[in-house]
Amino acid sequence: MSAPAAAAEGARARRLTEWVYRVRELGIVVALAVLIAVTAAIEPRFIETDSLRNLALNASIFAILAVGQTLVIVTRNVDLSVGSVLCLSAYLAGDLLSGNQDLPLPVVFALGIALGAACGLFNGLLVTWGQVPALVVTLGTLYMFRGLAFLWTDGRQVNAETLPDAFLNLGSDSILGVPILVLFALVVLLVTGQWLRDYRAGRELYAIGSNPEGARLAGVRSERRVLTAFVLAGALAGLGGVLFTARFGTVDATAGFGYELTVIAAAVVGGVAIFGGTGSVYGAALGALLLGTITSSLIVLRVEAFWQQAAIGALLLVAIAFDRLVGLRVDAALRRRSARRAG
Amino acid sequence: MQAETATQGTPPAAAPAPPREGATRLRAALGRWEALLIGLIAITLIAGSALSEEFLTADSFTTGSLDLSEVALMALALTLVIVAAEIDLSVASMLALSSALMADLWNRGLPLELIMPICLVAGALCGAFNGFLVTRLGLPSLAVTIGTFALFRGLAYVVIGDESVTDFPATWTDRGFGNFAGTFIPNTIVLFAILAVAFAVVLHATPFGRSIYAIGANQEAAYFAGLRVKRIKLILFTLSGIVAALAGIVISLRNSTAAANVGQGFELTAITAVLLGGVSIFGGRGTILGVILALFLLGAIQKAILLSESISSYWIQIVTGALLVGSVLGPNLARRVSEMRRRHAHQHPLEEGQ
Amino acid sequence: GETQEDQGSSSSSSSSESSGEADPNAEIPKGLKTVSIPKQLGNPYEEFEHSGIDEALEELGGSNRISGPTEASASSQISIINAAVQQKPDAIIIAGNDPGAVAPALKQAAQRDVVVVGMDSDVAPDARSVFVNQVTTQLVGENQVESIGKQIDYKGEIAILSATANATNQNAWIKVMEETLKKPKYKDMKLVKTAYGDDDDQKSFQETQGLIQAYPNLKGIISPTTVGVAAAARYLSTSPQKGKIKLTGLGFPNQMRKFVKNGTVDEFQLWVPKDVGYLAGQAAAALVAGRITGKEGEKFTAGRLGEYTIGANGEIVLGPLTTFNAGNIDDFDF
Amino acid sequence: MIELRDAAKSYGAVRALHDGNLSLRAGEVRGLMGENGAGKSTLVKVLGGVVRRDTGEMLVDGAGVDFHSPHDARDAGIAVIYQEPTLFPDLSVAENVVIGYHPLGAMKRIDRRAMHRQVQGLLDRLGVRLDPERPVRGLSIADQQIVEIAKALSFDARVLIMDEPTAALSGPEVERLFGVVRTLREQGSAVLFISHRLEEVFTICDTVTVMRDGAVVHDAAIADITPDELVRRMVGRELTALFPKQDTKVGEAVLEVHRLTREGVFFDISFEVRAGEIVALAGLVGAGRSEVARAIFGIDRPDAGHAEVAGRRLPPGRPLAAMRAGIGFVPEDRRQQGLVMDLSIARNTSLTRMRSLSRGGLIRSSAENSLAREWAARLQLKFHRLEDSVGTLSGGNQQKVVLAKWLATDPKVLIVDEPTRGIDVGTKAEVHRLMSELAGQGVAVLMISSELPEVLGMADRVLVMHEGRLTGELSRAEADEENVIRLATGQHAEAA
Ligand SMILES: Nc1ncnc2c1ncn2[C@@H]1O[C@H](COP(=O)(O)OP(=O)(O)OP(=O)(O)O)[C@@H](O)[C@H]1O
Ligand SMILES: Nc1ncnc2c1ncn2[C@@H]1O[C@H](COP(=O)(O)OP(=O)(O)OP(=O)(O)O)[C@@H](O)[C@H]1O
Ligand SMILES: [Mg+2]
Ligand SMILES: [Mg+2]
Repeated sequence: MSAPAAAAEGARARRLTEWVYRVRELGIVVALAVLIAVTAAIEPRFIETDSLRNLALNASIFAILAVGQTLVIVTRNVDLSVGSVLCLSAYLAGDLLSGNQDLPLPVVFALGIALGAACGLFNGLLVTWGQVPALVVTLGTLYMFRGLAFLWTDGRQVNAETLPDAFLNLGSDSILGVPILVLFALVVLLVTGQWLRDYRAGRELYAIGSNPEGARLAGVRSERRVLTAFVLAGALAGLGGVLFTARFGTVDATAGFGYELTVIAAAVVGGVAIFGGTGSVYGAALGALLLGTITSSLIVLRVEAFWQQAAIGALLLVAIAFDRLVGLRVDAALRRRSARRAG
Repeated sequence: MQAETATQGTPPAAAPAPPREGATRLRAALGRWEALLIGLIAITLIAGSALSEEFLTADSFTTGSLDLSEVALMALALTLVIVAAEIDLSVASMLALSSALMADLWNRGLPLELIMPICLVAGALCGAFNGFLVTRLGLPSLAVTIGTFALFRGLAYVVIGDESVTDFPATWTDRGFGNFAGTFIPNTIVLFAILAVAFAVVLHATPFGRSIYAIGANQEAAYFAGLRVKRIKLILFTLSGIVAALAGIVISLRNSTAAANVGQGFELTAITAVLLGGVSIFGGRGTILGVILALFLLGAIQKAILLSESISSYWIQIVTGALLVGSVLGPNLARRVSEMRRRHAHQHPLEEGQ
Repeated sequence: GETQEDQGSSSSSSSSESSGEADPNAEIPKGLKTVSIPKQLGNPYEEFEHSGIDEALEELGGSNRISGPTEASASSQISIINAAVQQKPDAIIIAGNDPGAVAPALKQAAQRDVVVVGMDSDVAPDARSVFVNQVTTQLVGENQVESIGKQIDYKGEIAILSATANATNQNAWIKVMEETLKKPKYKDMKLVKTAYGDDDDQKSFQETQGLIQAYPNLKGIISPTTVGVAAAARYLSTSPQKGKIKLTGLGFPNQMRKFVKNGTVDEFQLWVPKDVGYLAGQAAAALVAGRITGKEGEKFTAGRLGEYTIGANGEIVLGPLTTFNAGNIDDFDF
Repeated sequence: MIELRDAAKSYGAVRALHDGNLSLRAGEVRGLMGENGAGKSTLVKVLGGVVRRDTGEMLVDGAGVDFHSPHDARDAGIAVIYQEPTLFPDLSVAENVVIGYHPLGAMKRIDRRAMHRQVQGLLDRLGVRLDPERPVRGLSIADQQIVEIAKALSFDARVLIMDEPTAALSGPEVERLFGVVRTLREQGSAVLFISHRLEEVFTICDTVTVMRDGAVVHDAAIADITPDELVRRMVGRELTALFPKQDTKVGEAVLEVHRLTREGVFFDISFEVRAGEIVALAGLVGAGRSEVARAIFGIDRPDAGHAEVAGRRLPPGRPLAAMRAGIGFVPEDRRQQGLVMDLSIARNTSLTRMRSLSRGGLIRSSAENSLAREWAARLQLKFHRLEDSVGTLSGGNQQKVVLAKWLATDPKVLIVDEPTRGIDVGTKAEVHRLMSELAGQGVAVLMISSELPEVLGMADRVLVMHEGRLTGELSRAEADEENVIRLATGQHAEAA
């Protein structure tokens, strides 16, 4: 074919792919905008800075967890144990601080994250070295870690009362109007996003999820990468735990109960393919924000509390169905183009 | 290699003699996994009776099995779904929806005899909905059923809200709670037994069941062999819905309470039972017998820990989780070790280790 | 909901059919063994309560064992009950997760003459001999409404932040609050919404925030659950409405102290949980000994708490709510 | 530069490779020839560190080495193009090429500009126009192959190994590839080139190694060997002996295909197969033959056209219907499509017959076993126990099970796609005998094969496809290597 034609086709291809890669995030942003607009139309106070601030606040911890989950899902694995890991780290942080009010906070964070990472390492080793399917492993550790949390707390609870204000303020204060919690989430999001996008290790996670055997033939050190993904996911769950304590002050053995499905839901709504290879942490974070916003707006709209869960489920289904249809259309388009090229 | 040499020259017709065949079939029926489970059960029974003299009693069996009856029912259908290499996380939510429907219709004054069929139909519809999204839209069942997990539970609340209906006629609630004709075997377990047999026959002895294995082991090959892959999967999800709805009826009668919040977290317990029963999460492998044994094991462990004055009930979760992981990890490691030995002995392919 | 009420009244008679005559000065046997079953392990409030049971039984030379489910669901509580019954204790003391669901299991206990005492959150009356109520439903409702009314000088919109949507005691209290608000004294107060925090800190926090956005003119919030009131207080303390929107409810001094001191909360109320358990323990012992049978009007002395009388439906009431405020809060540590 | 001595590798029962002796010198282009299943790819995988050899040794620059992963091989400067695609559909073309070795910029970040420049350069070198930013998903087989090649050239390897790189390429693309190979040779790299096409080997290679039944059987300078000798050494016996197709009286048309079309894959395909006749569908890999077969059997829905069996029109996209109408389909990919590896021999055999084997809805395992045993005997299957999973069988015997599965339905039409791919010579002959027997019994056989000798030996008629179109039909008399290749590579225009 002639050069200009090719160039044109190239351009089209570029536009198409750009679209494919961005559309999910766009989709959610639009959905969010609509949701907020509608809610605001009925209840203007919903878009007062104070309330928007709260939306971001509520979403930030879930966003952090969703980012971690994305790392794992992208490699064709899954981590069901996030909720339990979060609980462990949350209680650790609370326990340390109520034991010793003036423990330097960085230390607390470090320890909380370390504990999470350790749990992630445990999961990761079982998956890579033990060759046990991630679903089985993390379903098991979901129970084990939770049980350990119960054993450890043994009915005790950490109260805001016993925690240093400096720490609790992390959960409520803002810097230049942006809640500190949200800043945490943003930093995590951007760092991870960059890592996935601009570093070999990150790209290889996608390769592994996209074609495991191919990754092996291409000399990608799959096991090591998958292990990394699990450790990072664990560490982020740990961070989430510490922040959970900072925000809610009260922690007992039931903290983060049932989070796993919500977090996966957030990632999936955000366009992370459950079978790996595609999806971005930004999408996942937006997904978390969208789910949080729905809950809040349904409350504000005085919708019976009972509808909330149903709405979230429906949204999730719409999201994946939408993904699927877009995916099919794009595949068809790409195939037709390459066929033209061949013929 | 051995395979080749073993039959070199011998005409295949003469290969396996009928008696040996029977033996092998028996061995197949009680495969390594089932043996493992039986071993674990034995250990649990011993440990349990050491922990409490109350453990090895008809009572323990009655109450212990009652506690698990709904999970057990759902595990049966779930086994088929997972053998077909799919998954259904929405079972507990369908159970709740069925219970909620039951409550609502009862409040509207319908007779139970009419309500129950309606609940089953509702369950079938929910299951079919899952199946539709998976087979027609080609969505991954994991994602779909996470969605319907929330959707169905939500609908349950929409139907009955915060109410809980507790005034079902004693004749029915007794059926739910009572034992079978003066034995120490709860009615719910009799129901389970009947279904278990039915499911076992379907899965292990019918073309349908055979198709499920083929699909689970290699969907493409199954399709190339002319099997109706999509339709079969649709049926499986529908079945899962019906059984979940049945479990919803059972739990409502057994607890003489119907509400939207029943059975939270049952889905994970049921999946645990299925996987512990030796069903491969990747499909194509596993038996109903294994799942039944796994359920028994879980029940026994739970009972033992509850009855012991010394061990706190937190341990139930820890032990369950450890078992789940260990049951898959153990064989893997064993295989790895033996392979390493073989390779060192007479140079075997690295590849198969992975 | 409705249906529960129905059952309550319908079976009120059956509650007092426990056989035999009460013998007020019967001996309390030594070495009493009881099992106490909280709604959920790891809930500090219940830990306080049940420590009271321990205290009572030690006092009487017996012993109590706490055994509960890891999540607050009826079905898991049933397994616990079944196991407990098998251990043949003298009495089971239970805070029910669901009045109906646990009833069949408890009746089995009664059949093996294990005494069943309900506490804190009642179970079907025909499934237990007596129910130890921290306060009457009536009192909670009235006291709480009065407490918030006082703070907003009986004018304006109020909302309720409850626990789970089908928590027996919560719903009963809310009912009474609605009744109370009908009284002329409270005619200018309007209950605009009942939200459910599921006794989950984050949910309660989010619900509070939702309420305040949804109802601009909200004046006061009643949160008759310790988790809820703490979460609500924490939200208010960091929001511009701090001090403007009044908050009362049932909370722990230890959880609420800082909010009382920093002016987010003027006052809140509660009974002393430990005493609830203590009373339940005493009642159980009295039942086992045969000092009482659970009939209305029977009297017994509950150790340090003095004499109590069994009311209708075999209900024993600890007493009115204690109100905590800046003045007295430092006298309490739980 | 790199040398393999007495390397051996078995997959369970299959001895894929033994007496693997091969050495590559700098500036040498060596051809590796051998029938399907001769062990070429296995040897390649050993060199590439994908598969660990069971015995033997490997030398790089005279020093013994032991690759534990493809990574090690790559670090040793060995680039490999594998036969099966190793691409990542979700990643862009550029990333597929440089995966794991992205050019890095500041702070070890991936330098996308450099990446695209590099990949664009490679693609230009190969003279193809592909957008580096486009995802690989949906690329044609040919384009996928190009990406594979670019991947192998993406770093300056001292040794380049290519397992059938030209299989899916058309004339010009092949020429470009050869250009690249020649420059590499000038730069002193060593190249191992695998292909089934004699003419390619004779154009590009300096030396040639021949494999048969897993062993290296001959090693010569290209100058010292004639095509005929090469083929003889590959096959190990005279061609004609291999393909015992006796002429049978040809009956009515059983399978008729009318203007079958599938967007972007094949177009306007019409032909018929008569009872007792073996029709071969020849063409290069990627020509669309398998897709045609799939469409006939109802695996894929055609966009236009239809197929008829004995005059009855088949509903589109309904394998079961095709089956009931009497079509048997032995698919191309035995492992993925032909068999359920985990299931036993018996169960695989009965998969197509379950209904008729069951009474009262229950499968009678006695009937099942006797069926399996009967066919095992008729096809002379080598097996241990009928309960063993087919995965334990050798490639050839697995193929026999697939055949048994379909013959058990006694089909009117049998479609076989690459029936002898990866099957040892002995079994291969049996399969051929079987096919002509079937034809003798009046079955209409449609055979897709990439192996010319097989096509020429077996077929009564040869249909040739090129890029999704039927480019010609040759009677047994007309059909010779040259004609078929010409049509398959789309040169019929010039010829006419
Ligand atoms: N992963 C595997 N497991 C078991 N057997 C295998 C595997 N891969 C190849 N084989 C067998 O090893 C033998 C050699 O296969 P190989 O792919 O090396 O042949 P080849 O020369 O590359 O054939 P082709 O020309 O078709 O590529 C064949 O009999 C094949 O069936
Ligand atoms: N995985 C795929 N991705 C994209 N296109 C494909 C794929 N498989 C087949 N095609 C398209 O279908 C066409 C024919 O492929 P097919 O495998 O049917 O050819 P074939 O002649 O059967 O070759 P083979 O001998 O390998 O079977 C290819 O040219 C390609 O355009
Ligand atoms: Mg090959
Ligand atoms: Mg083909």
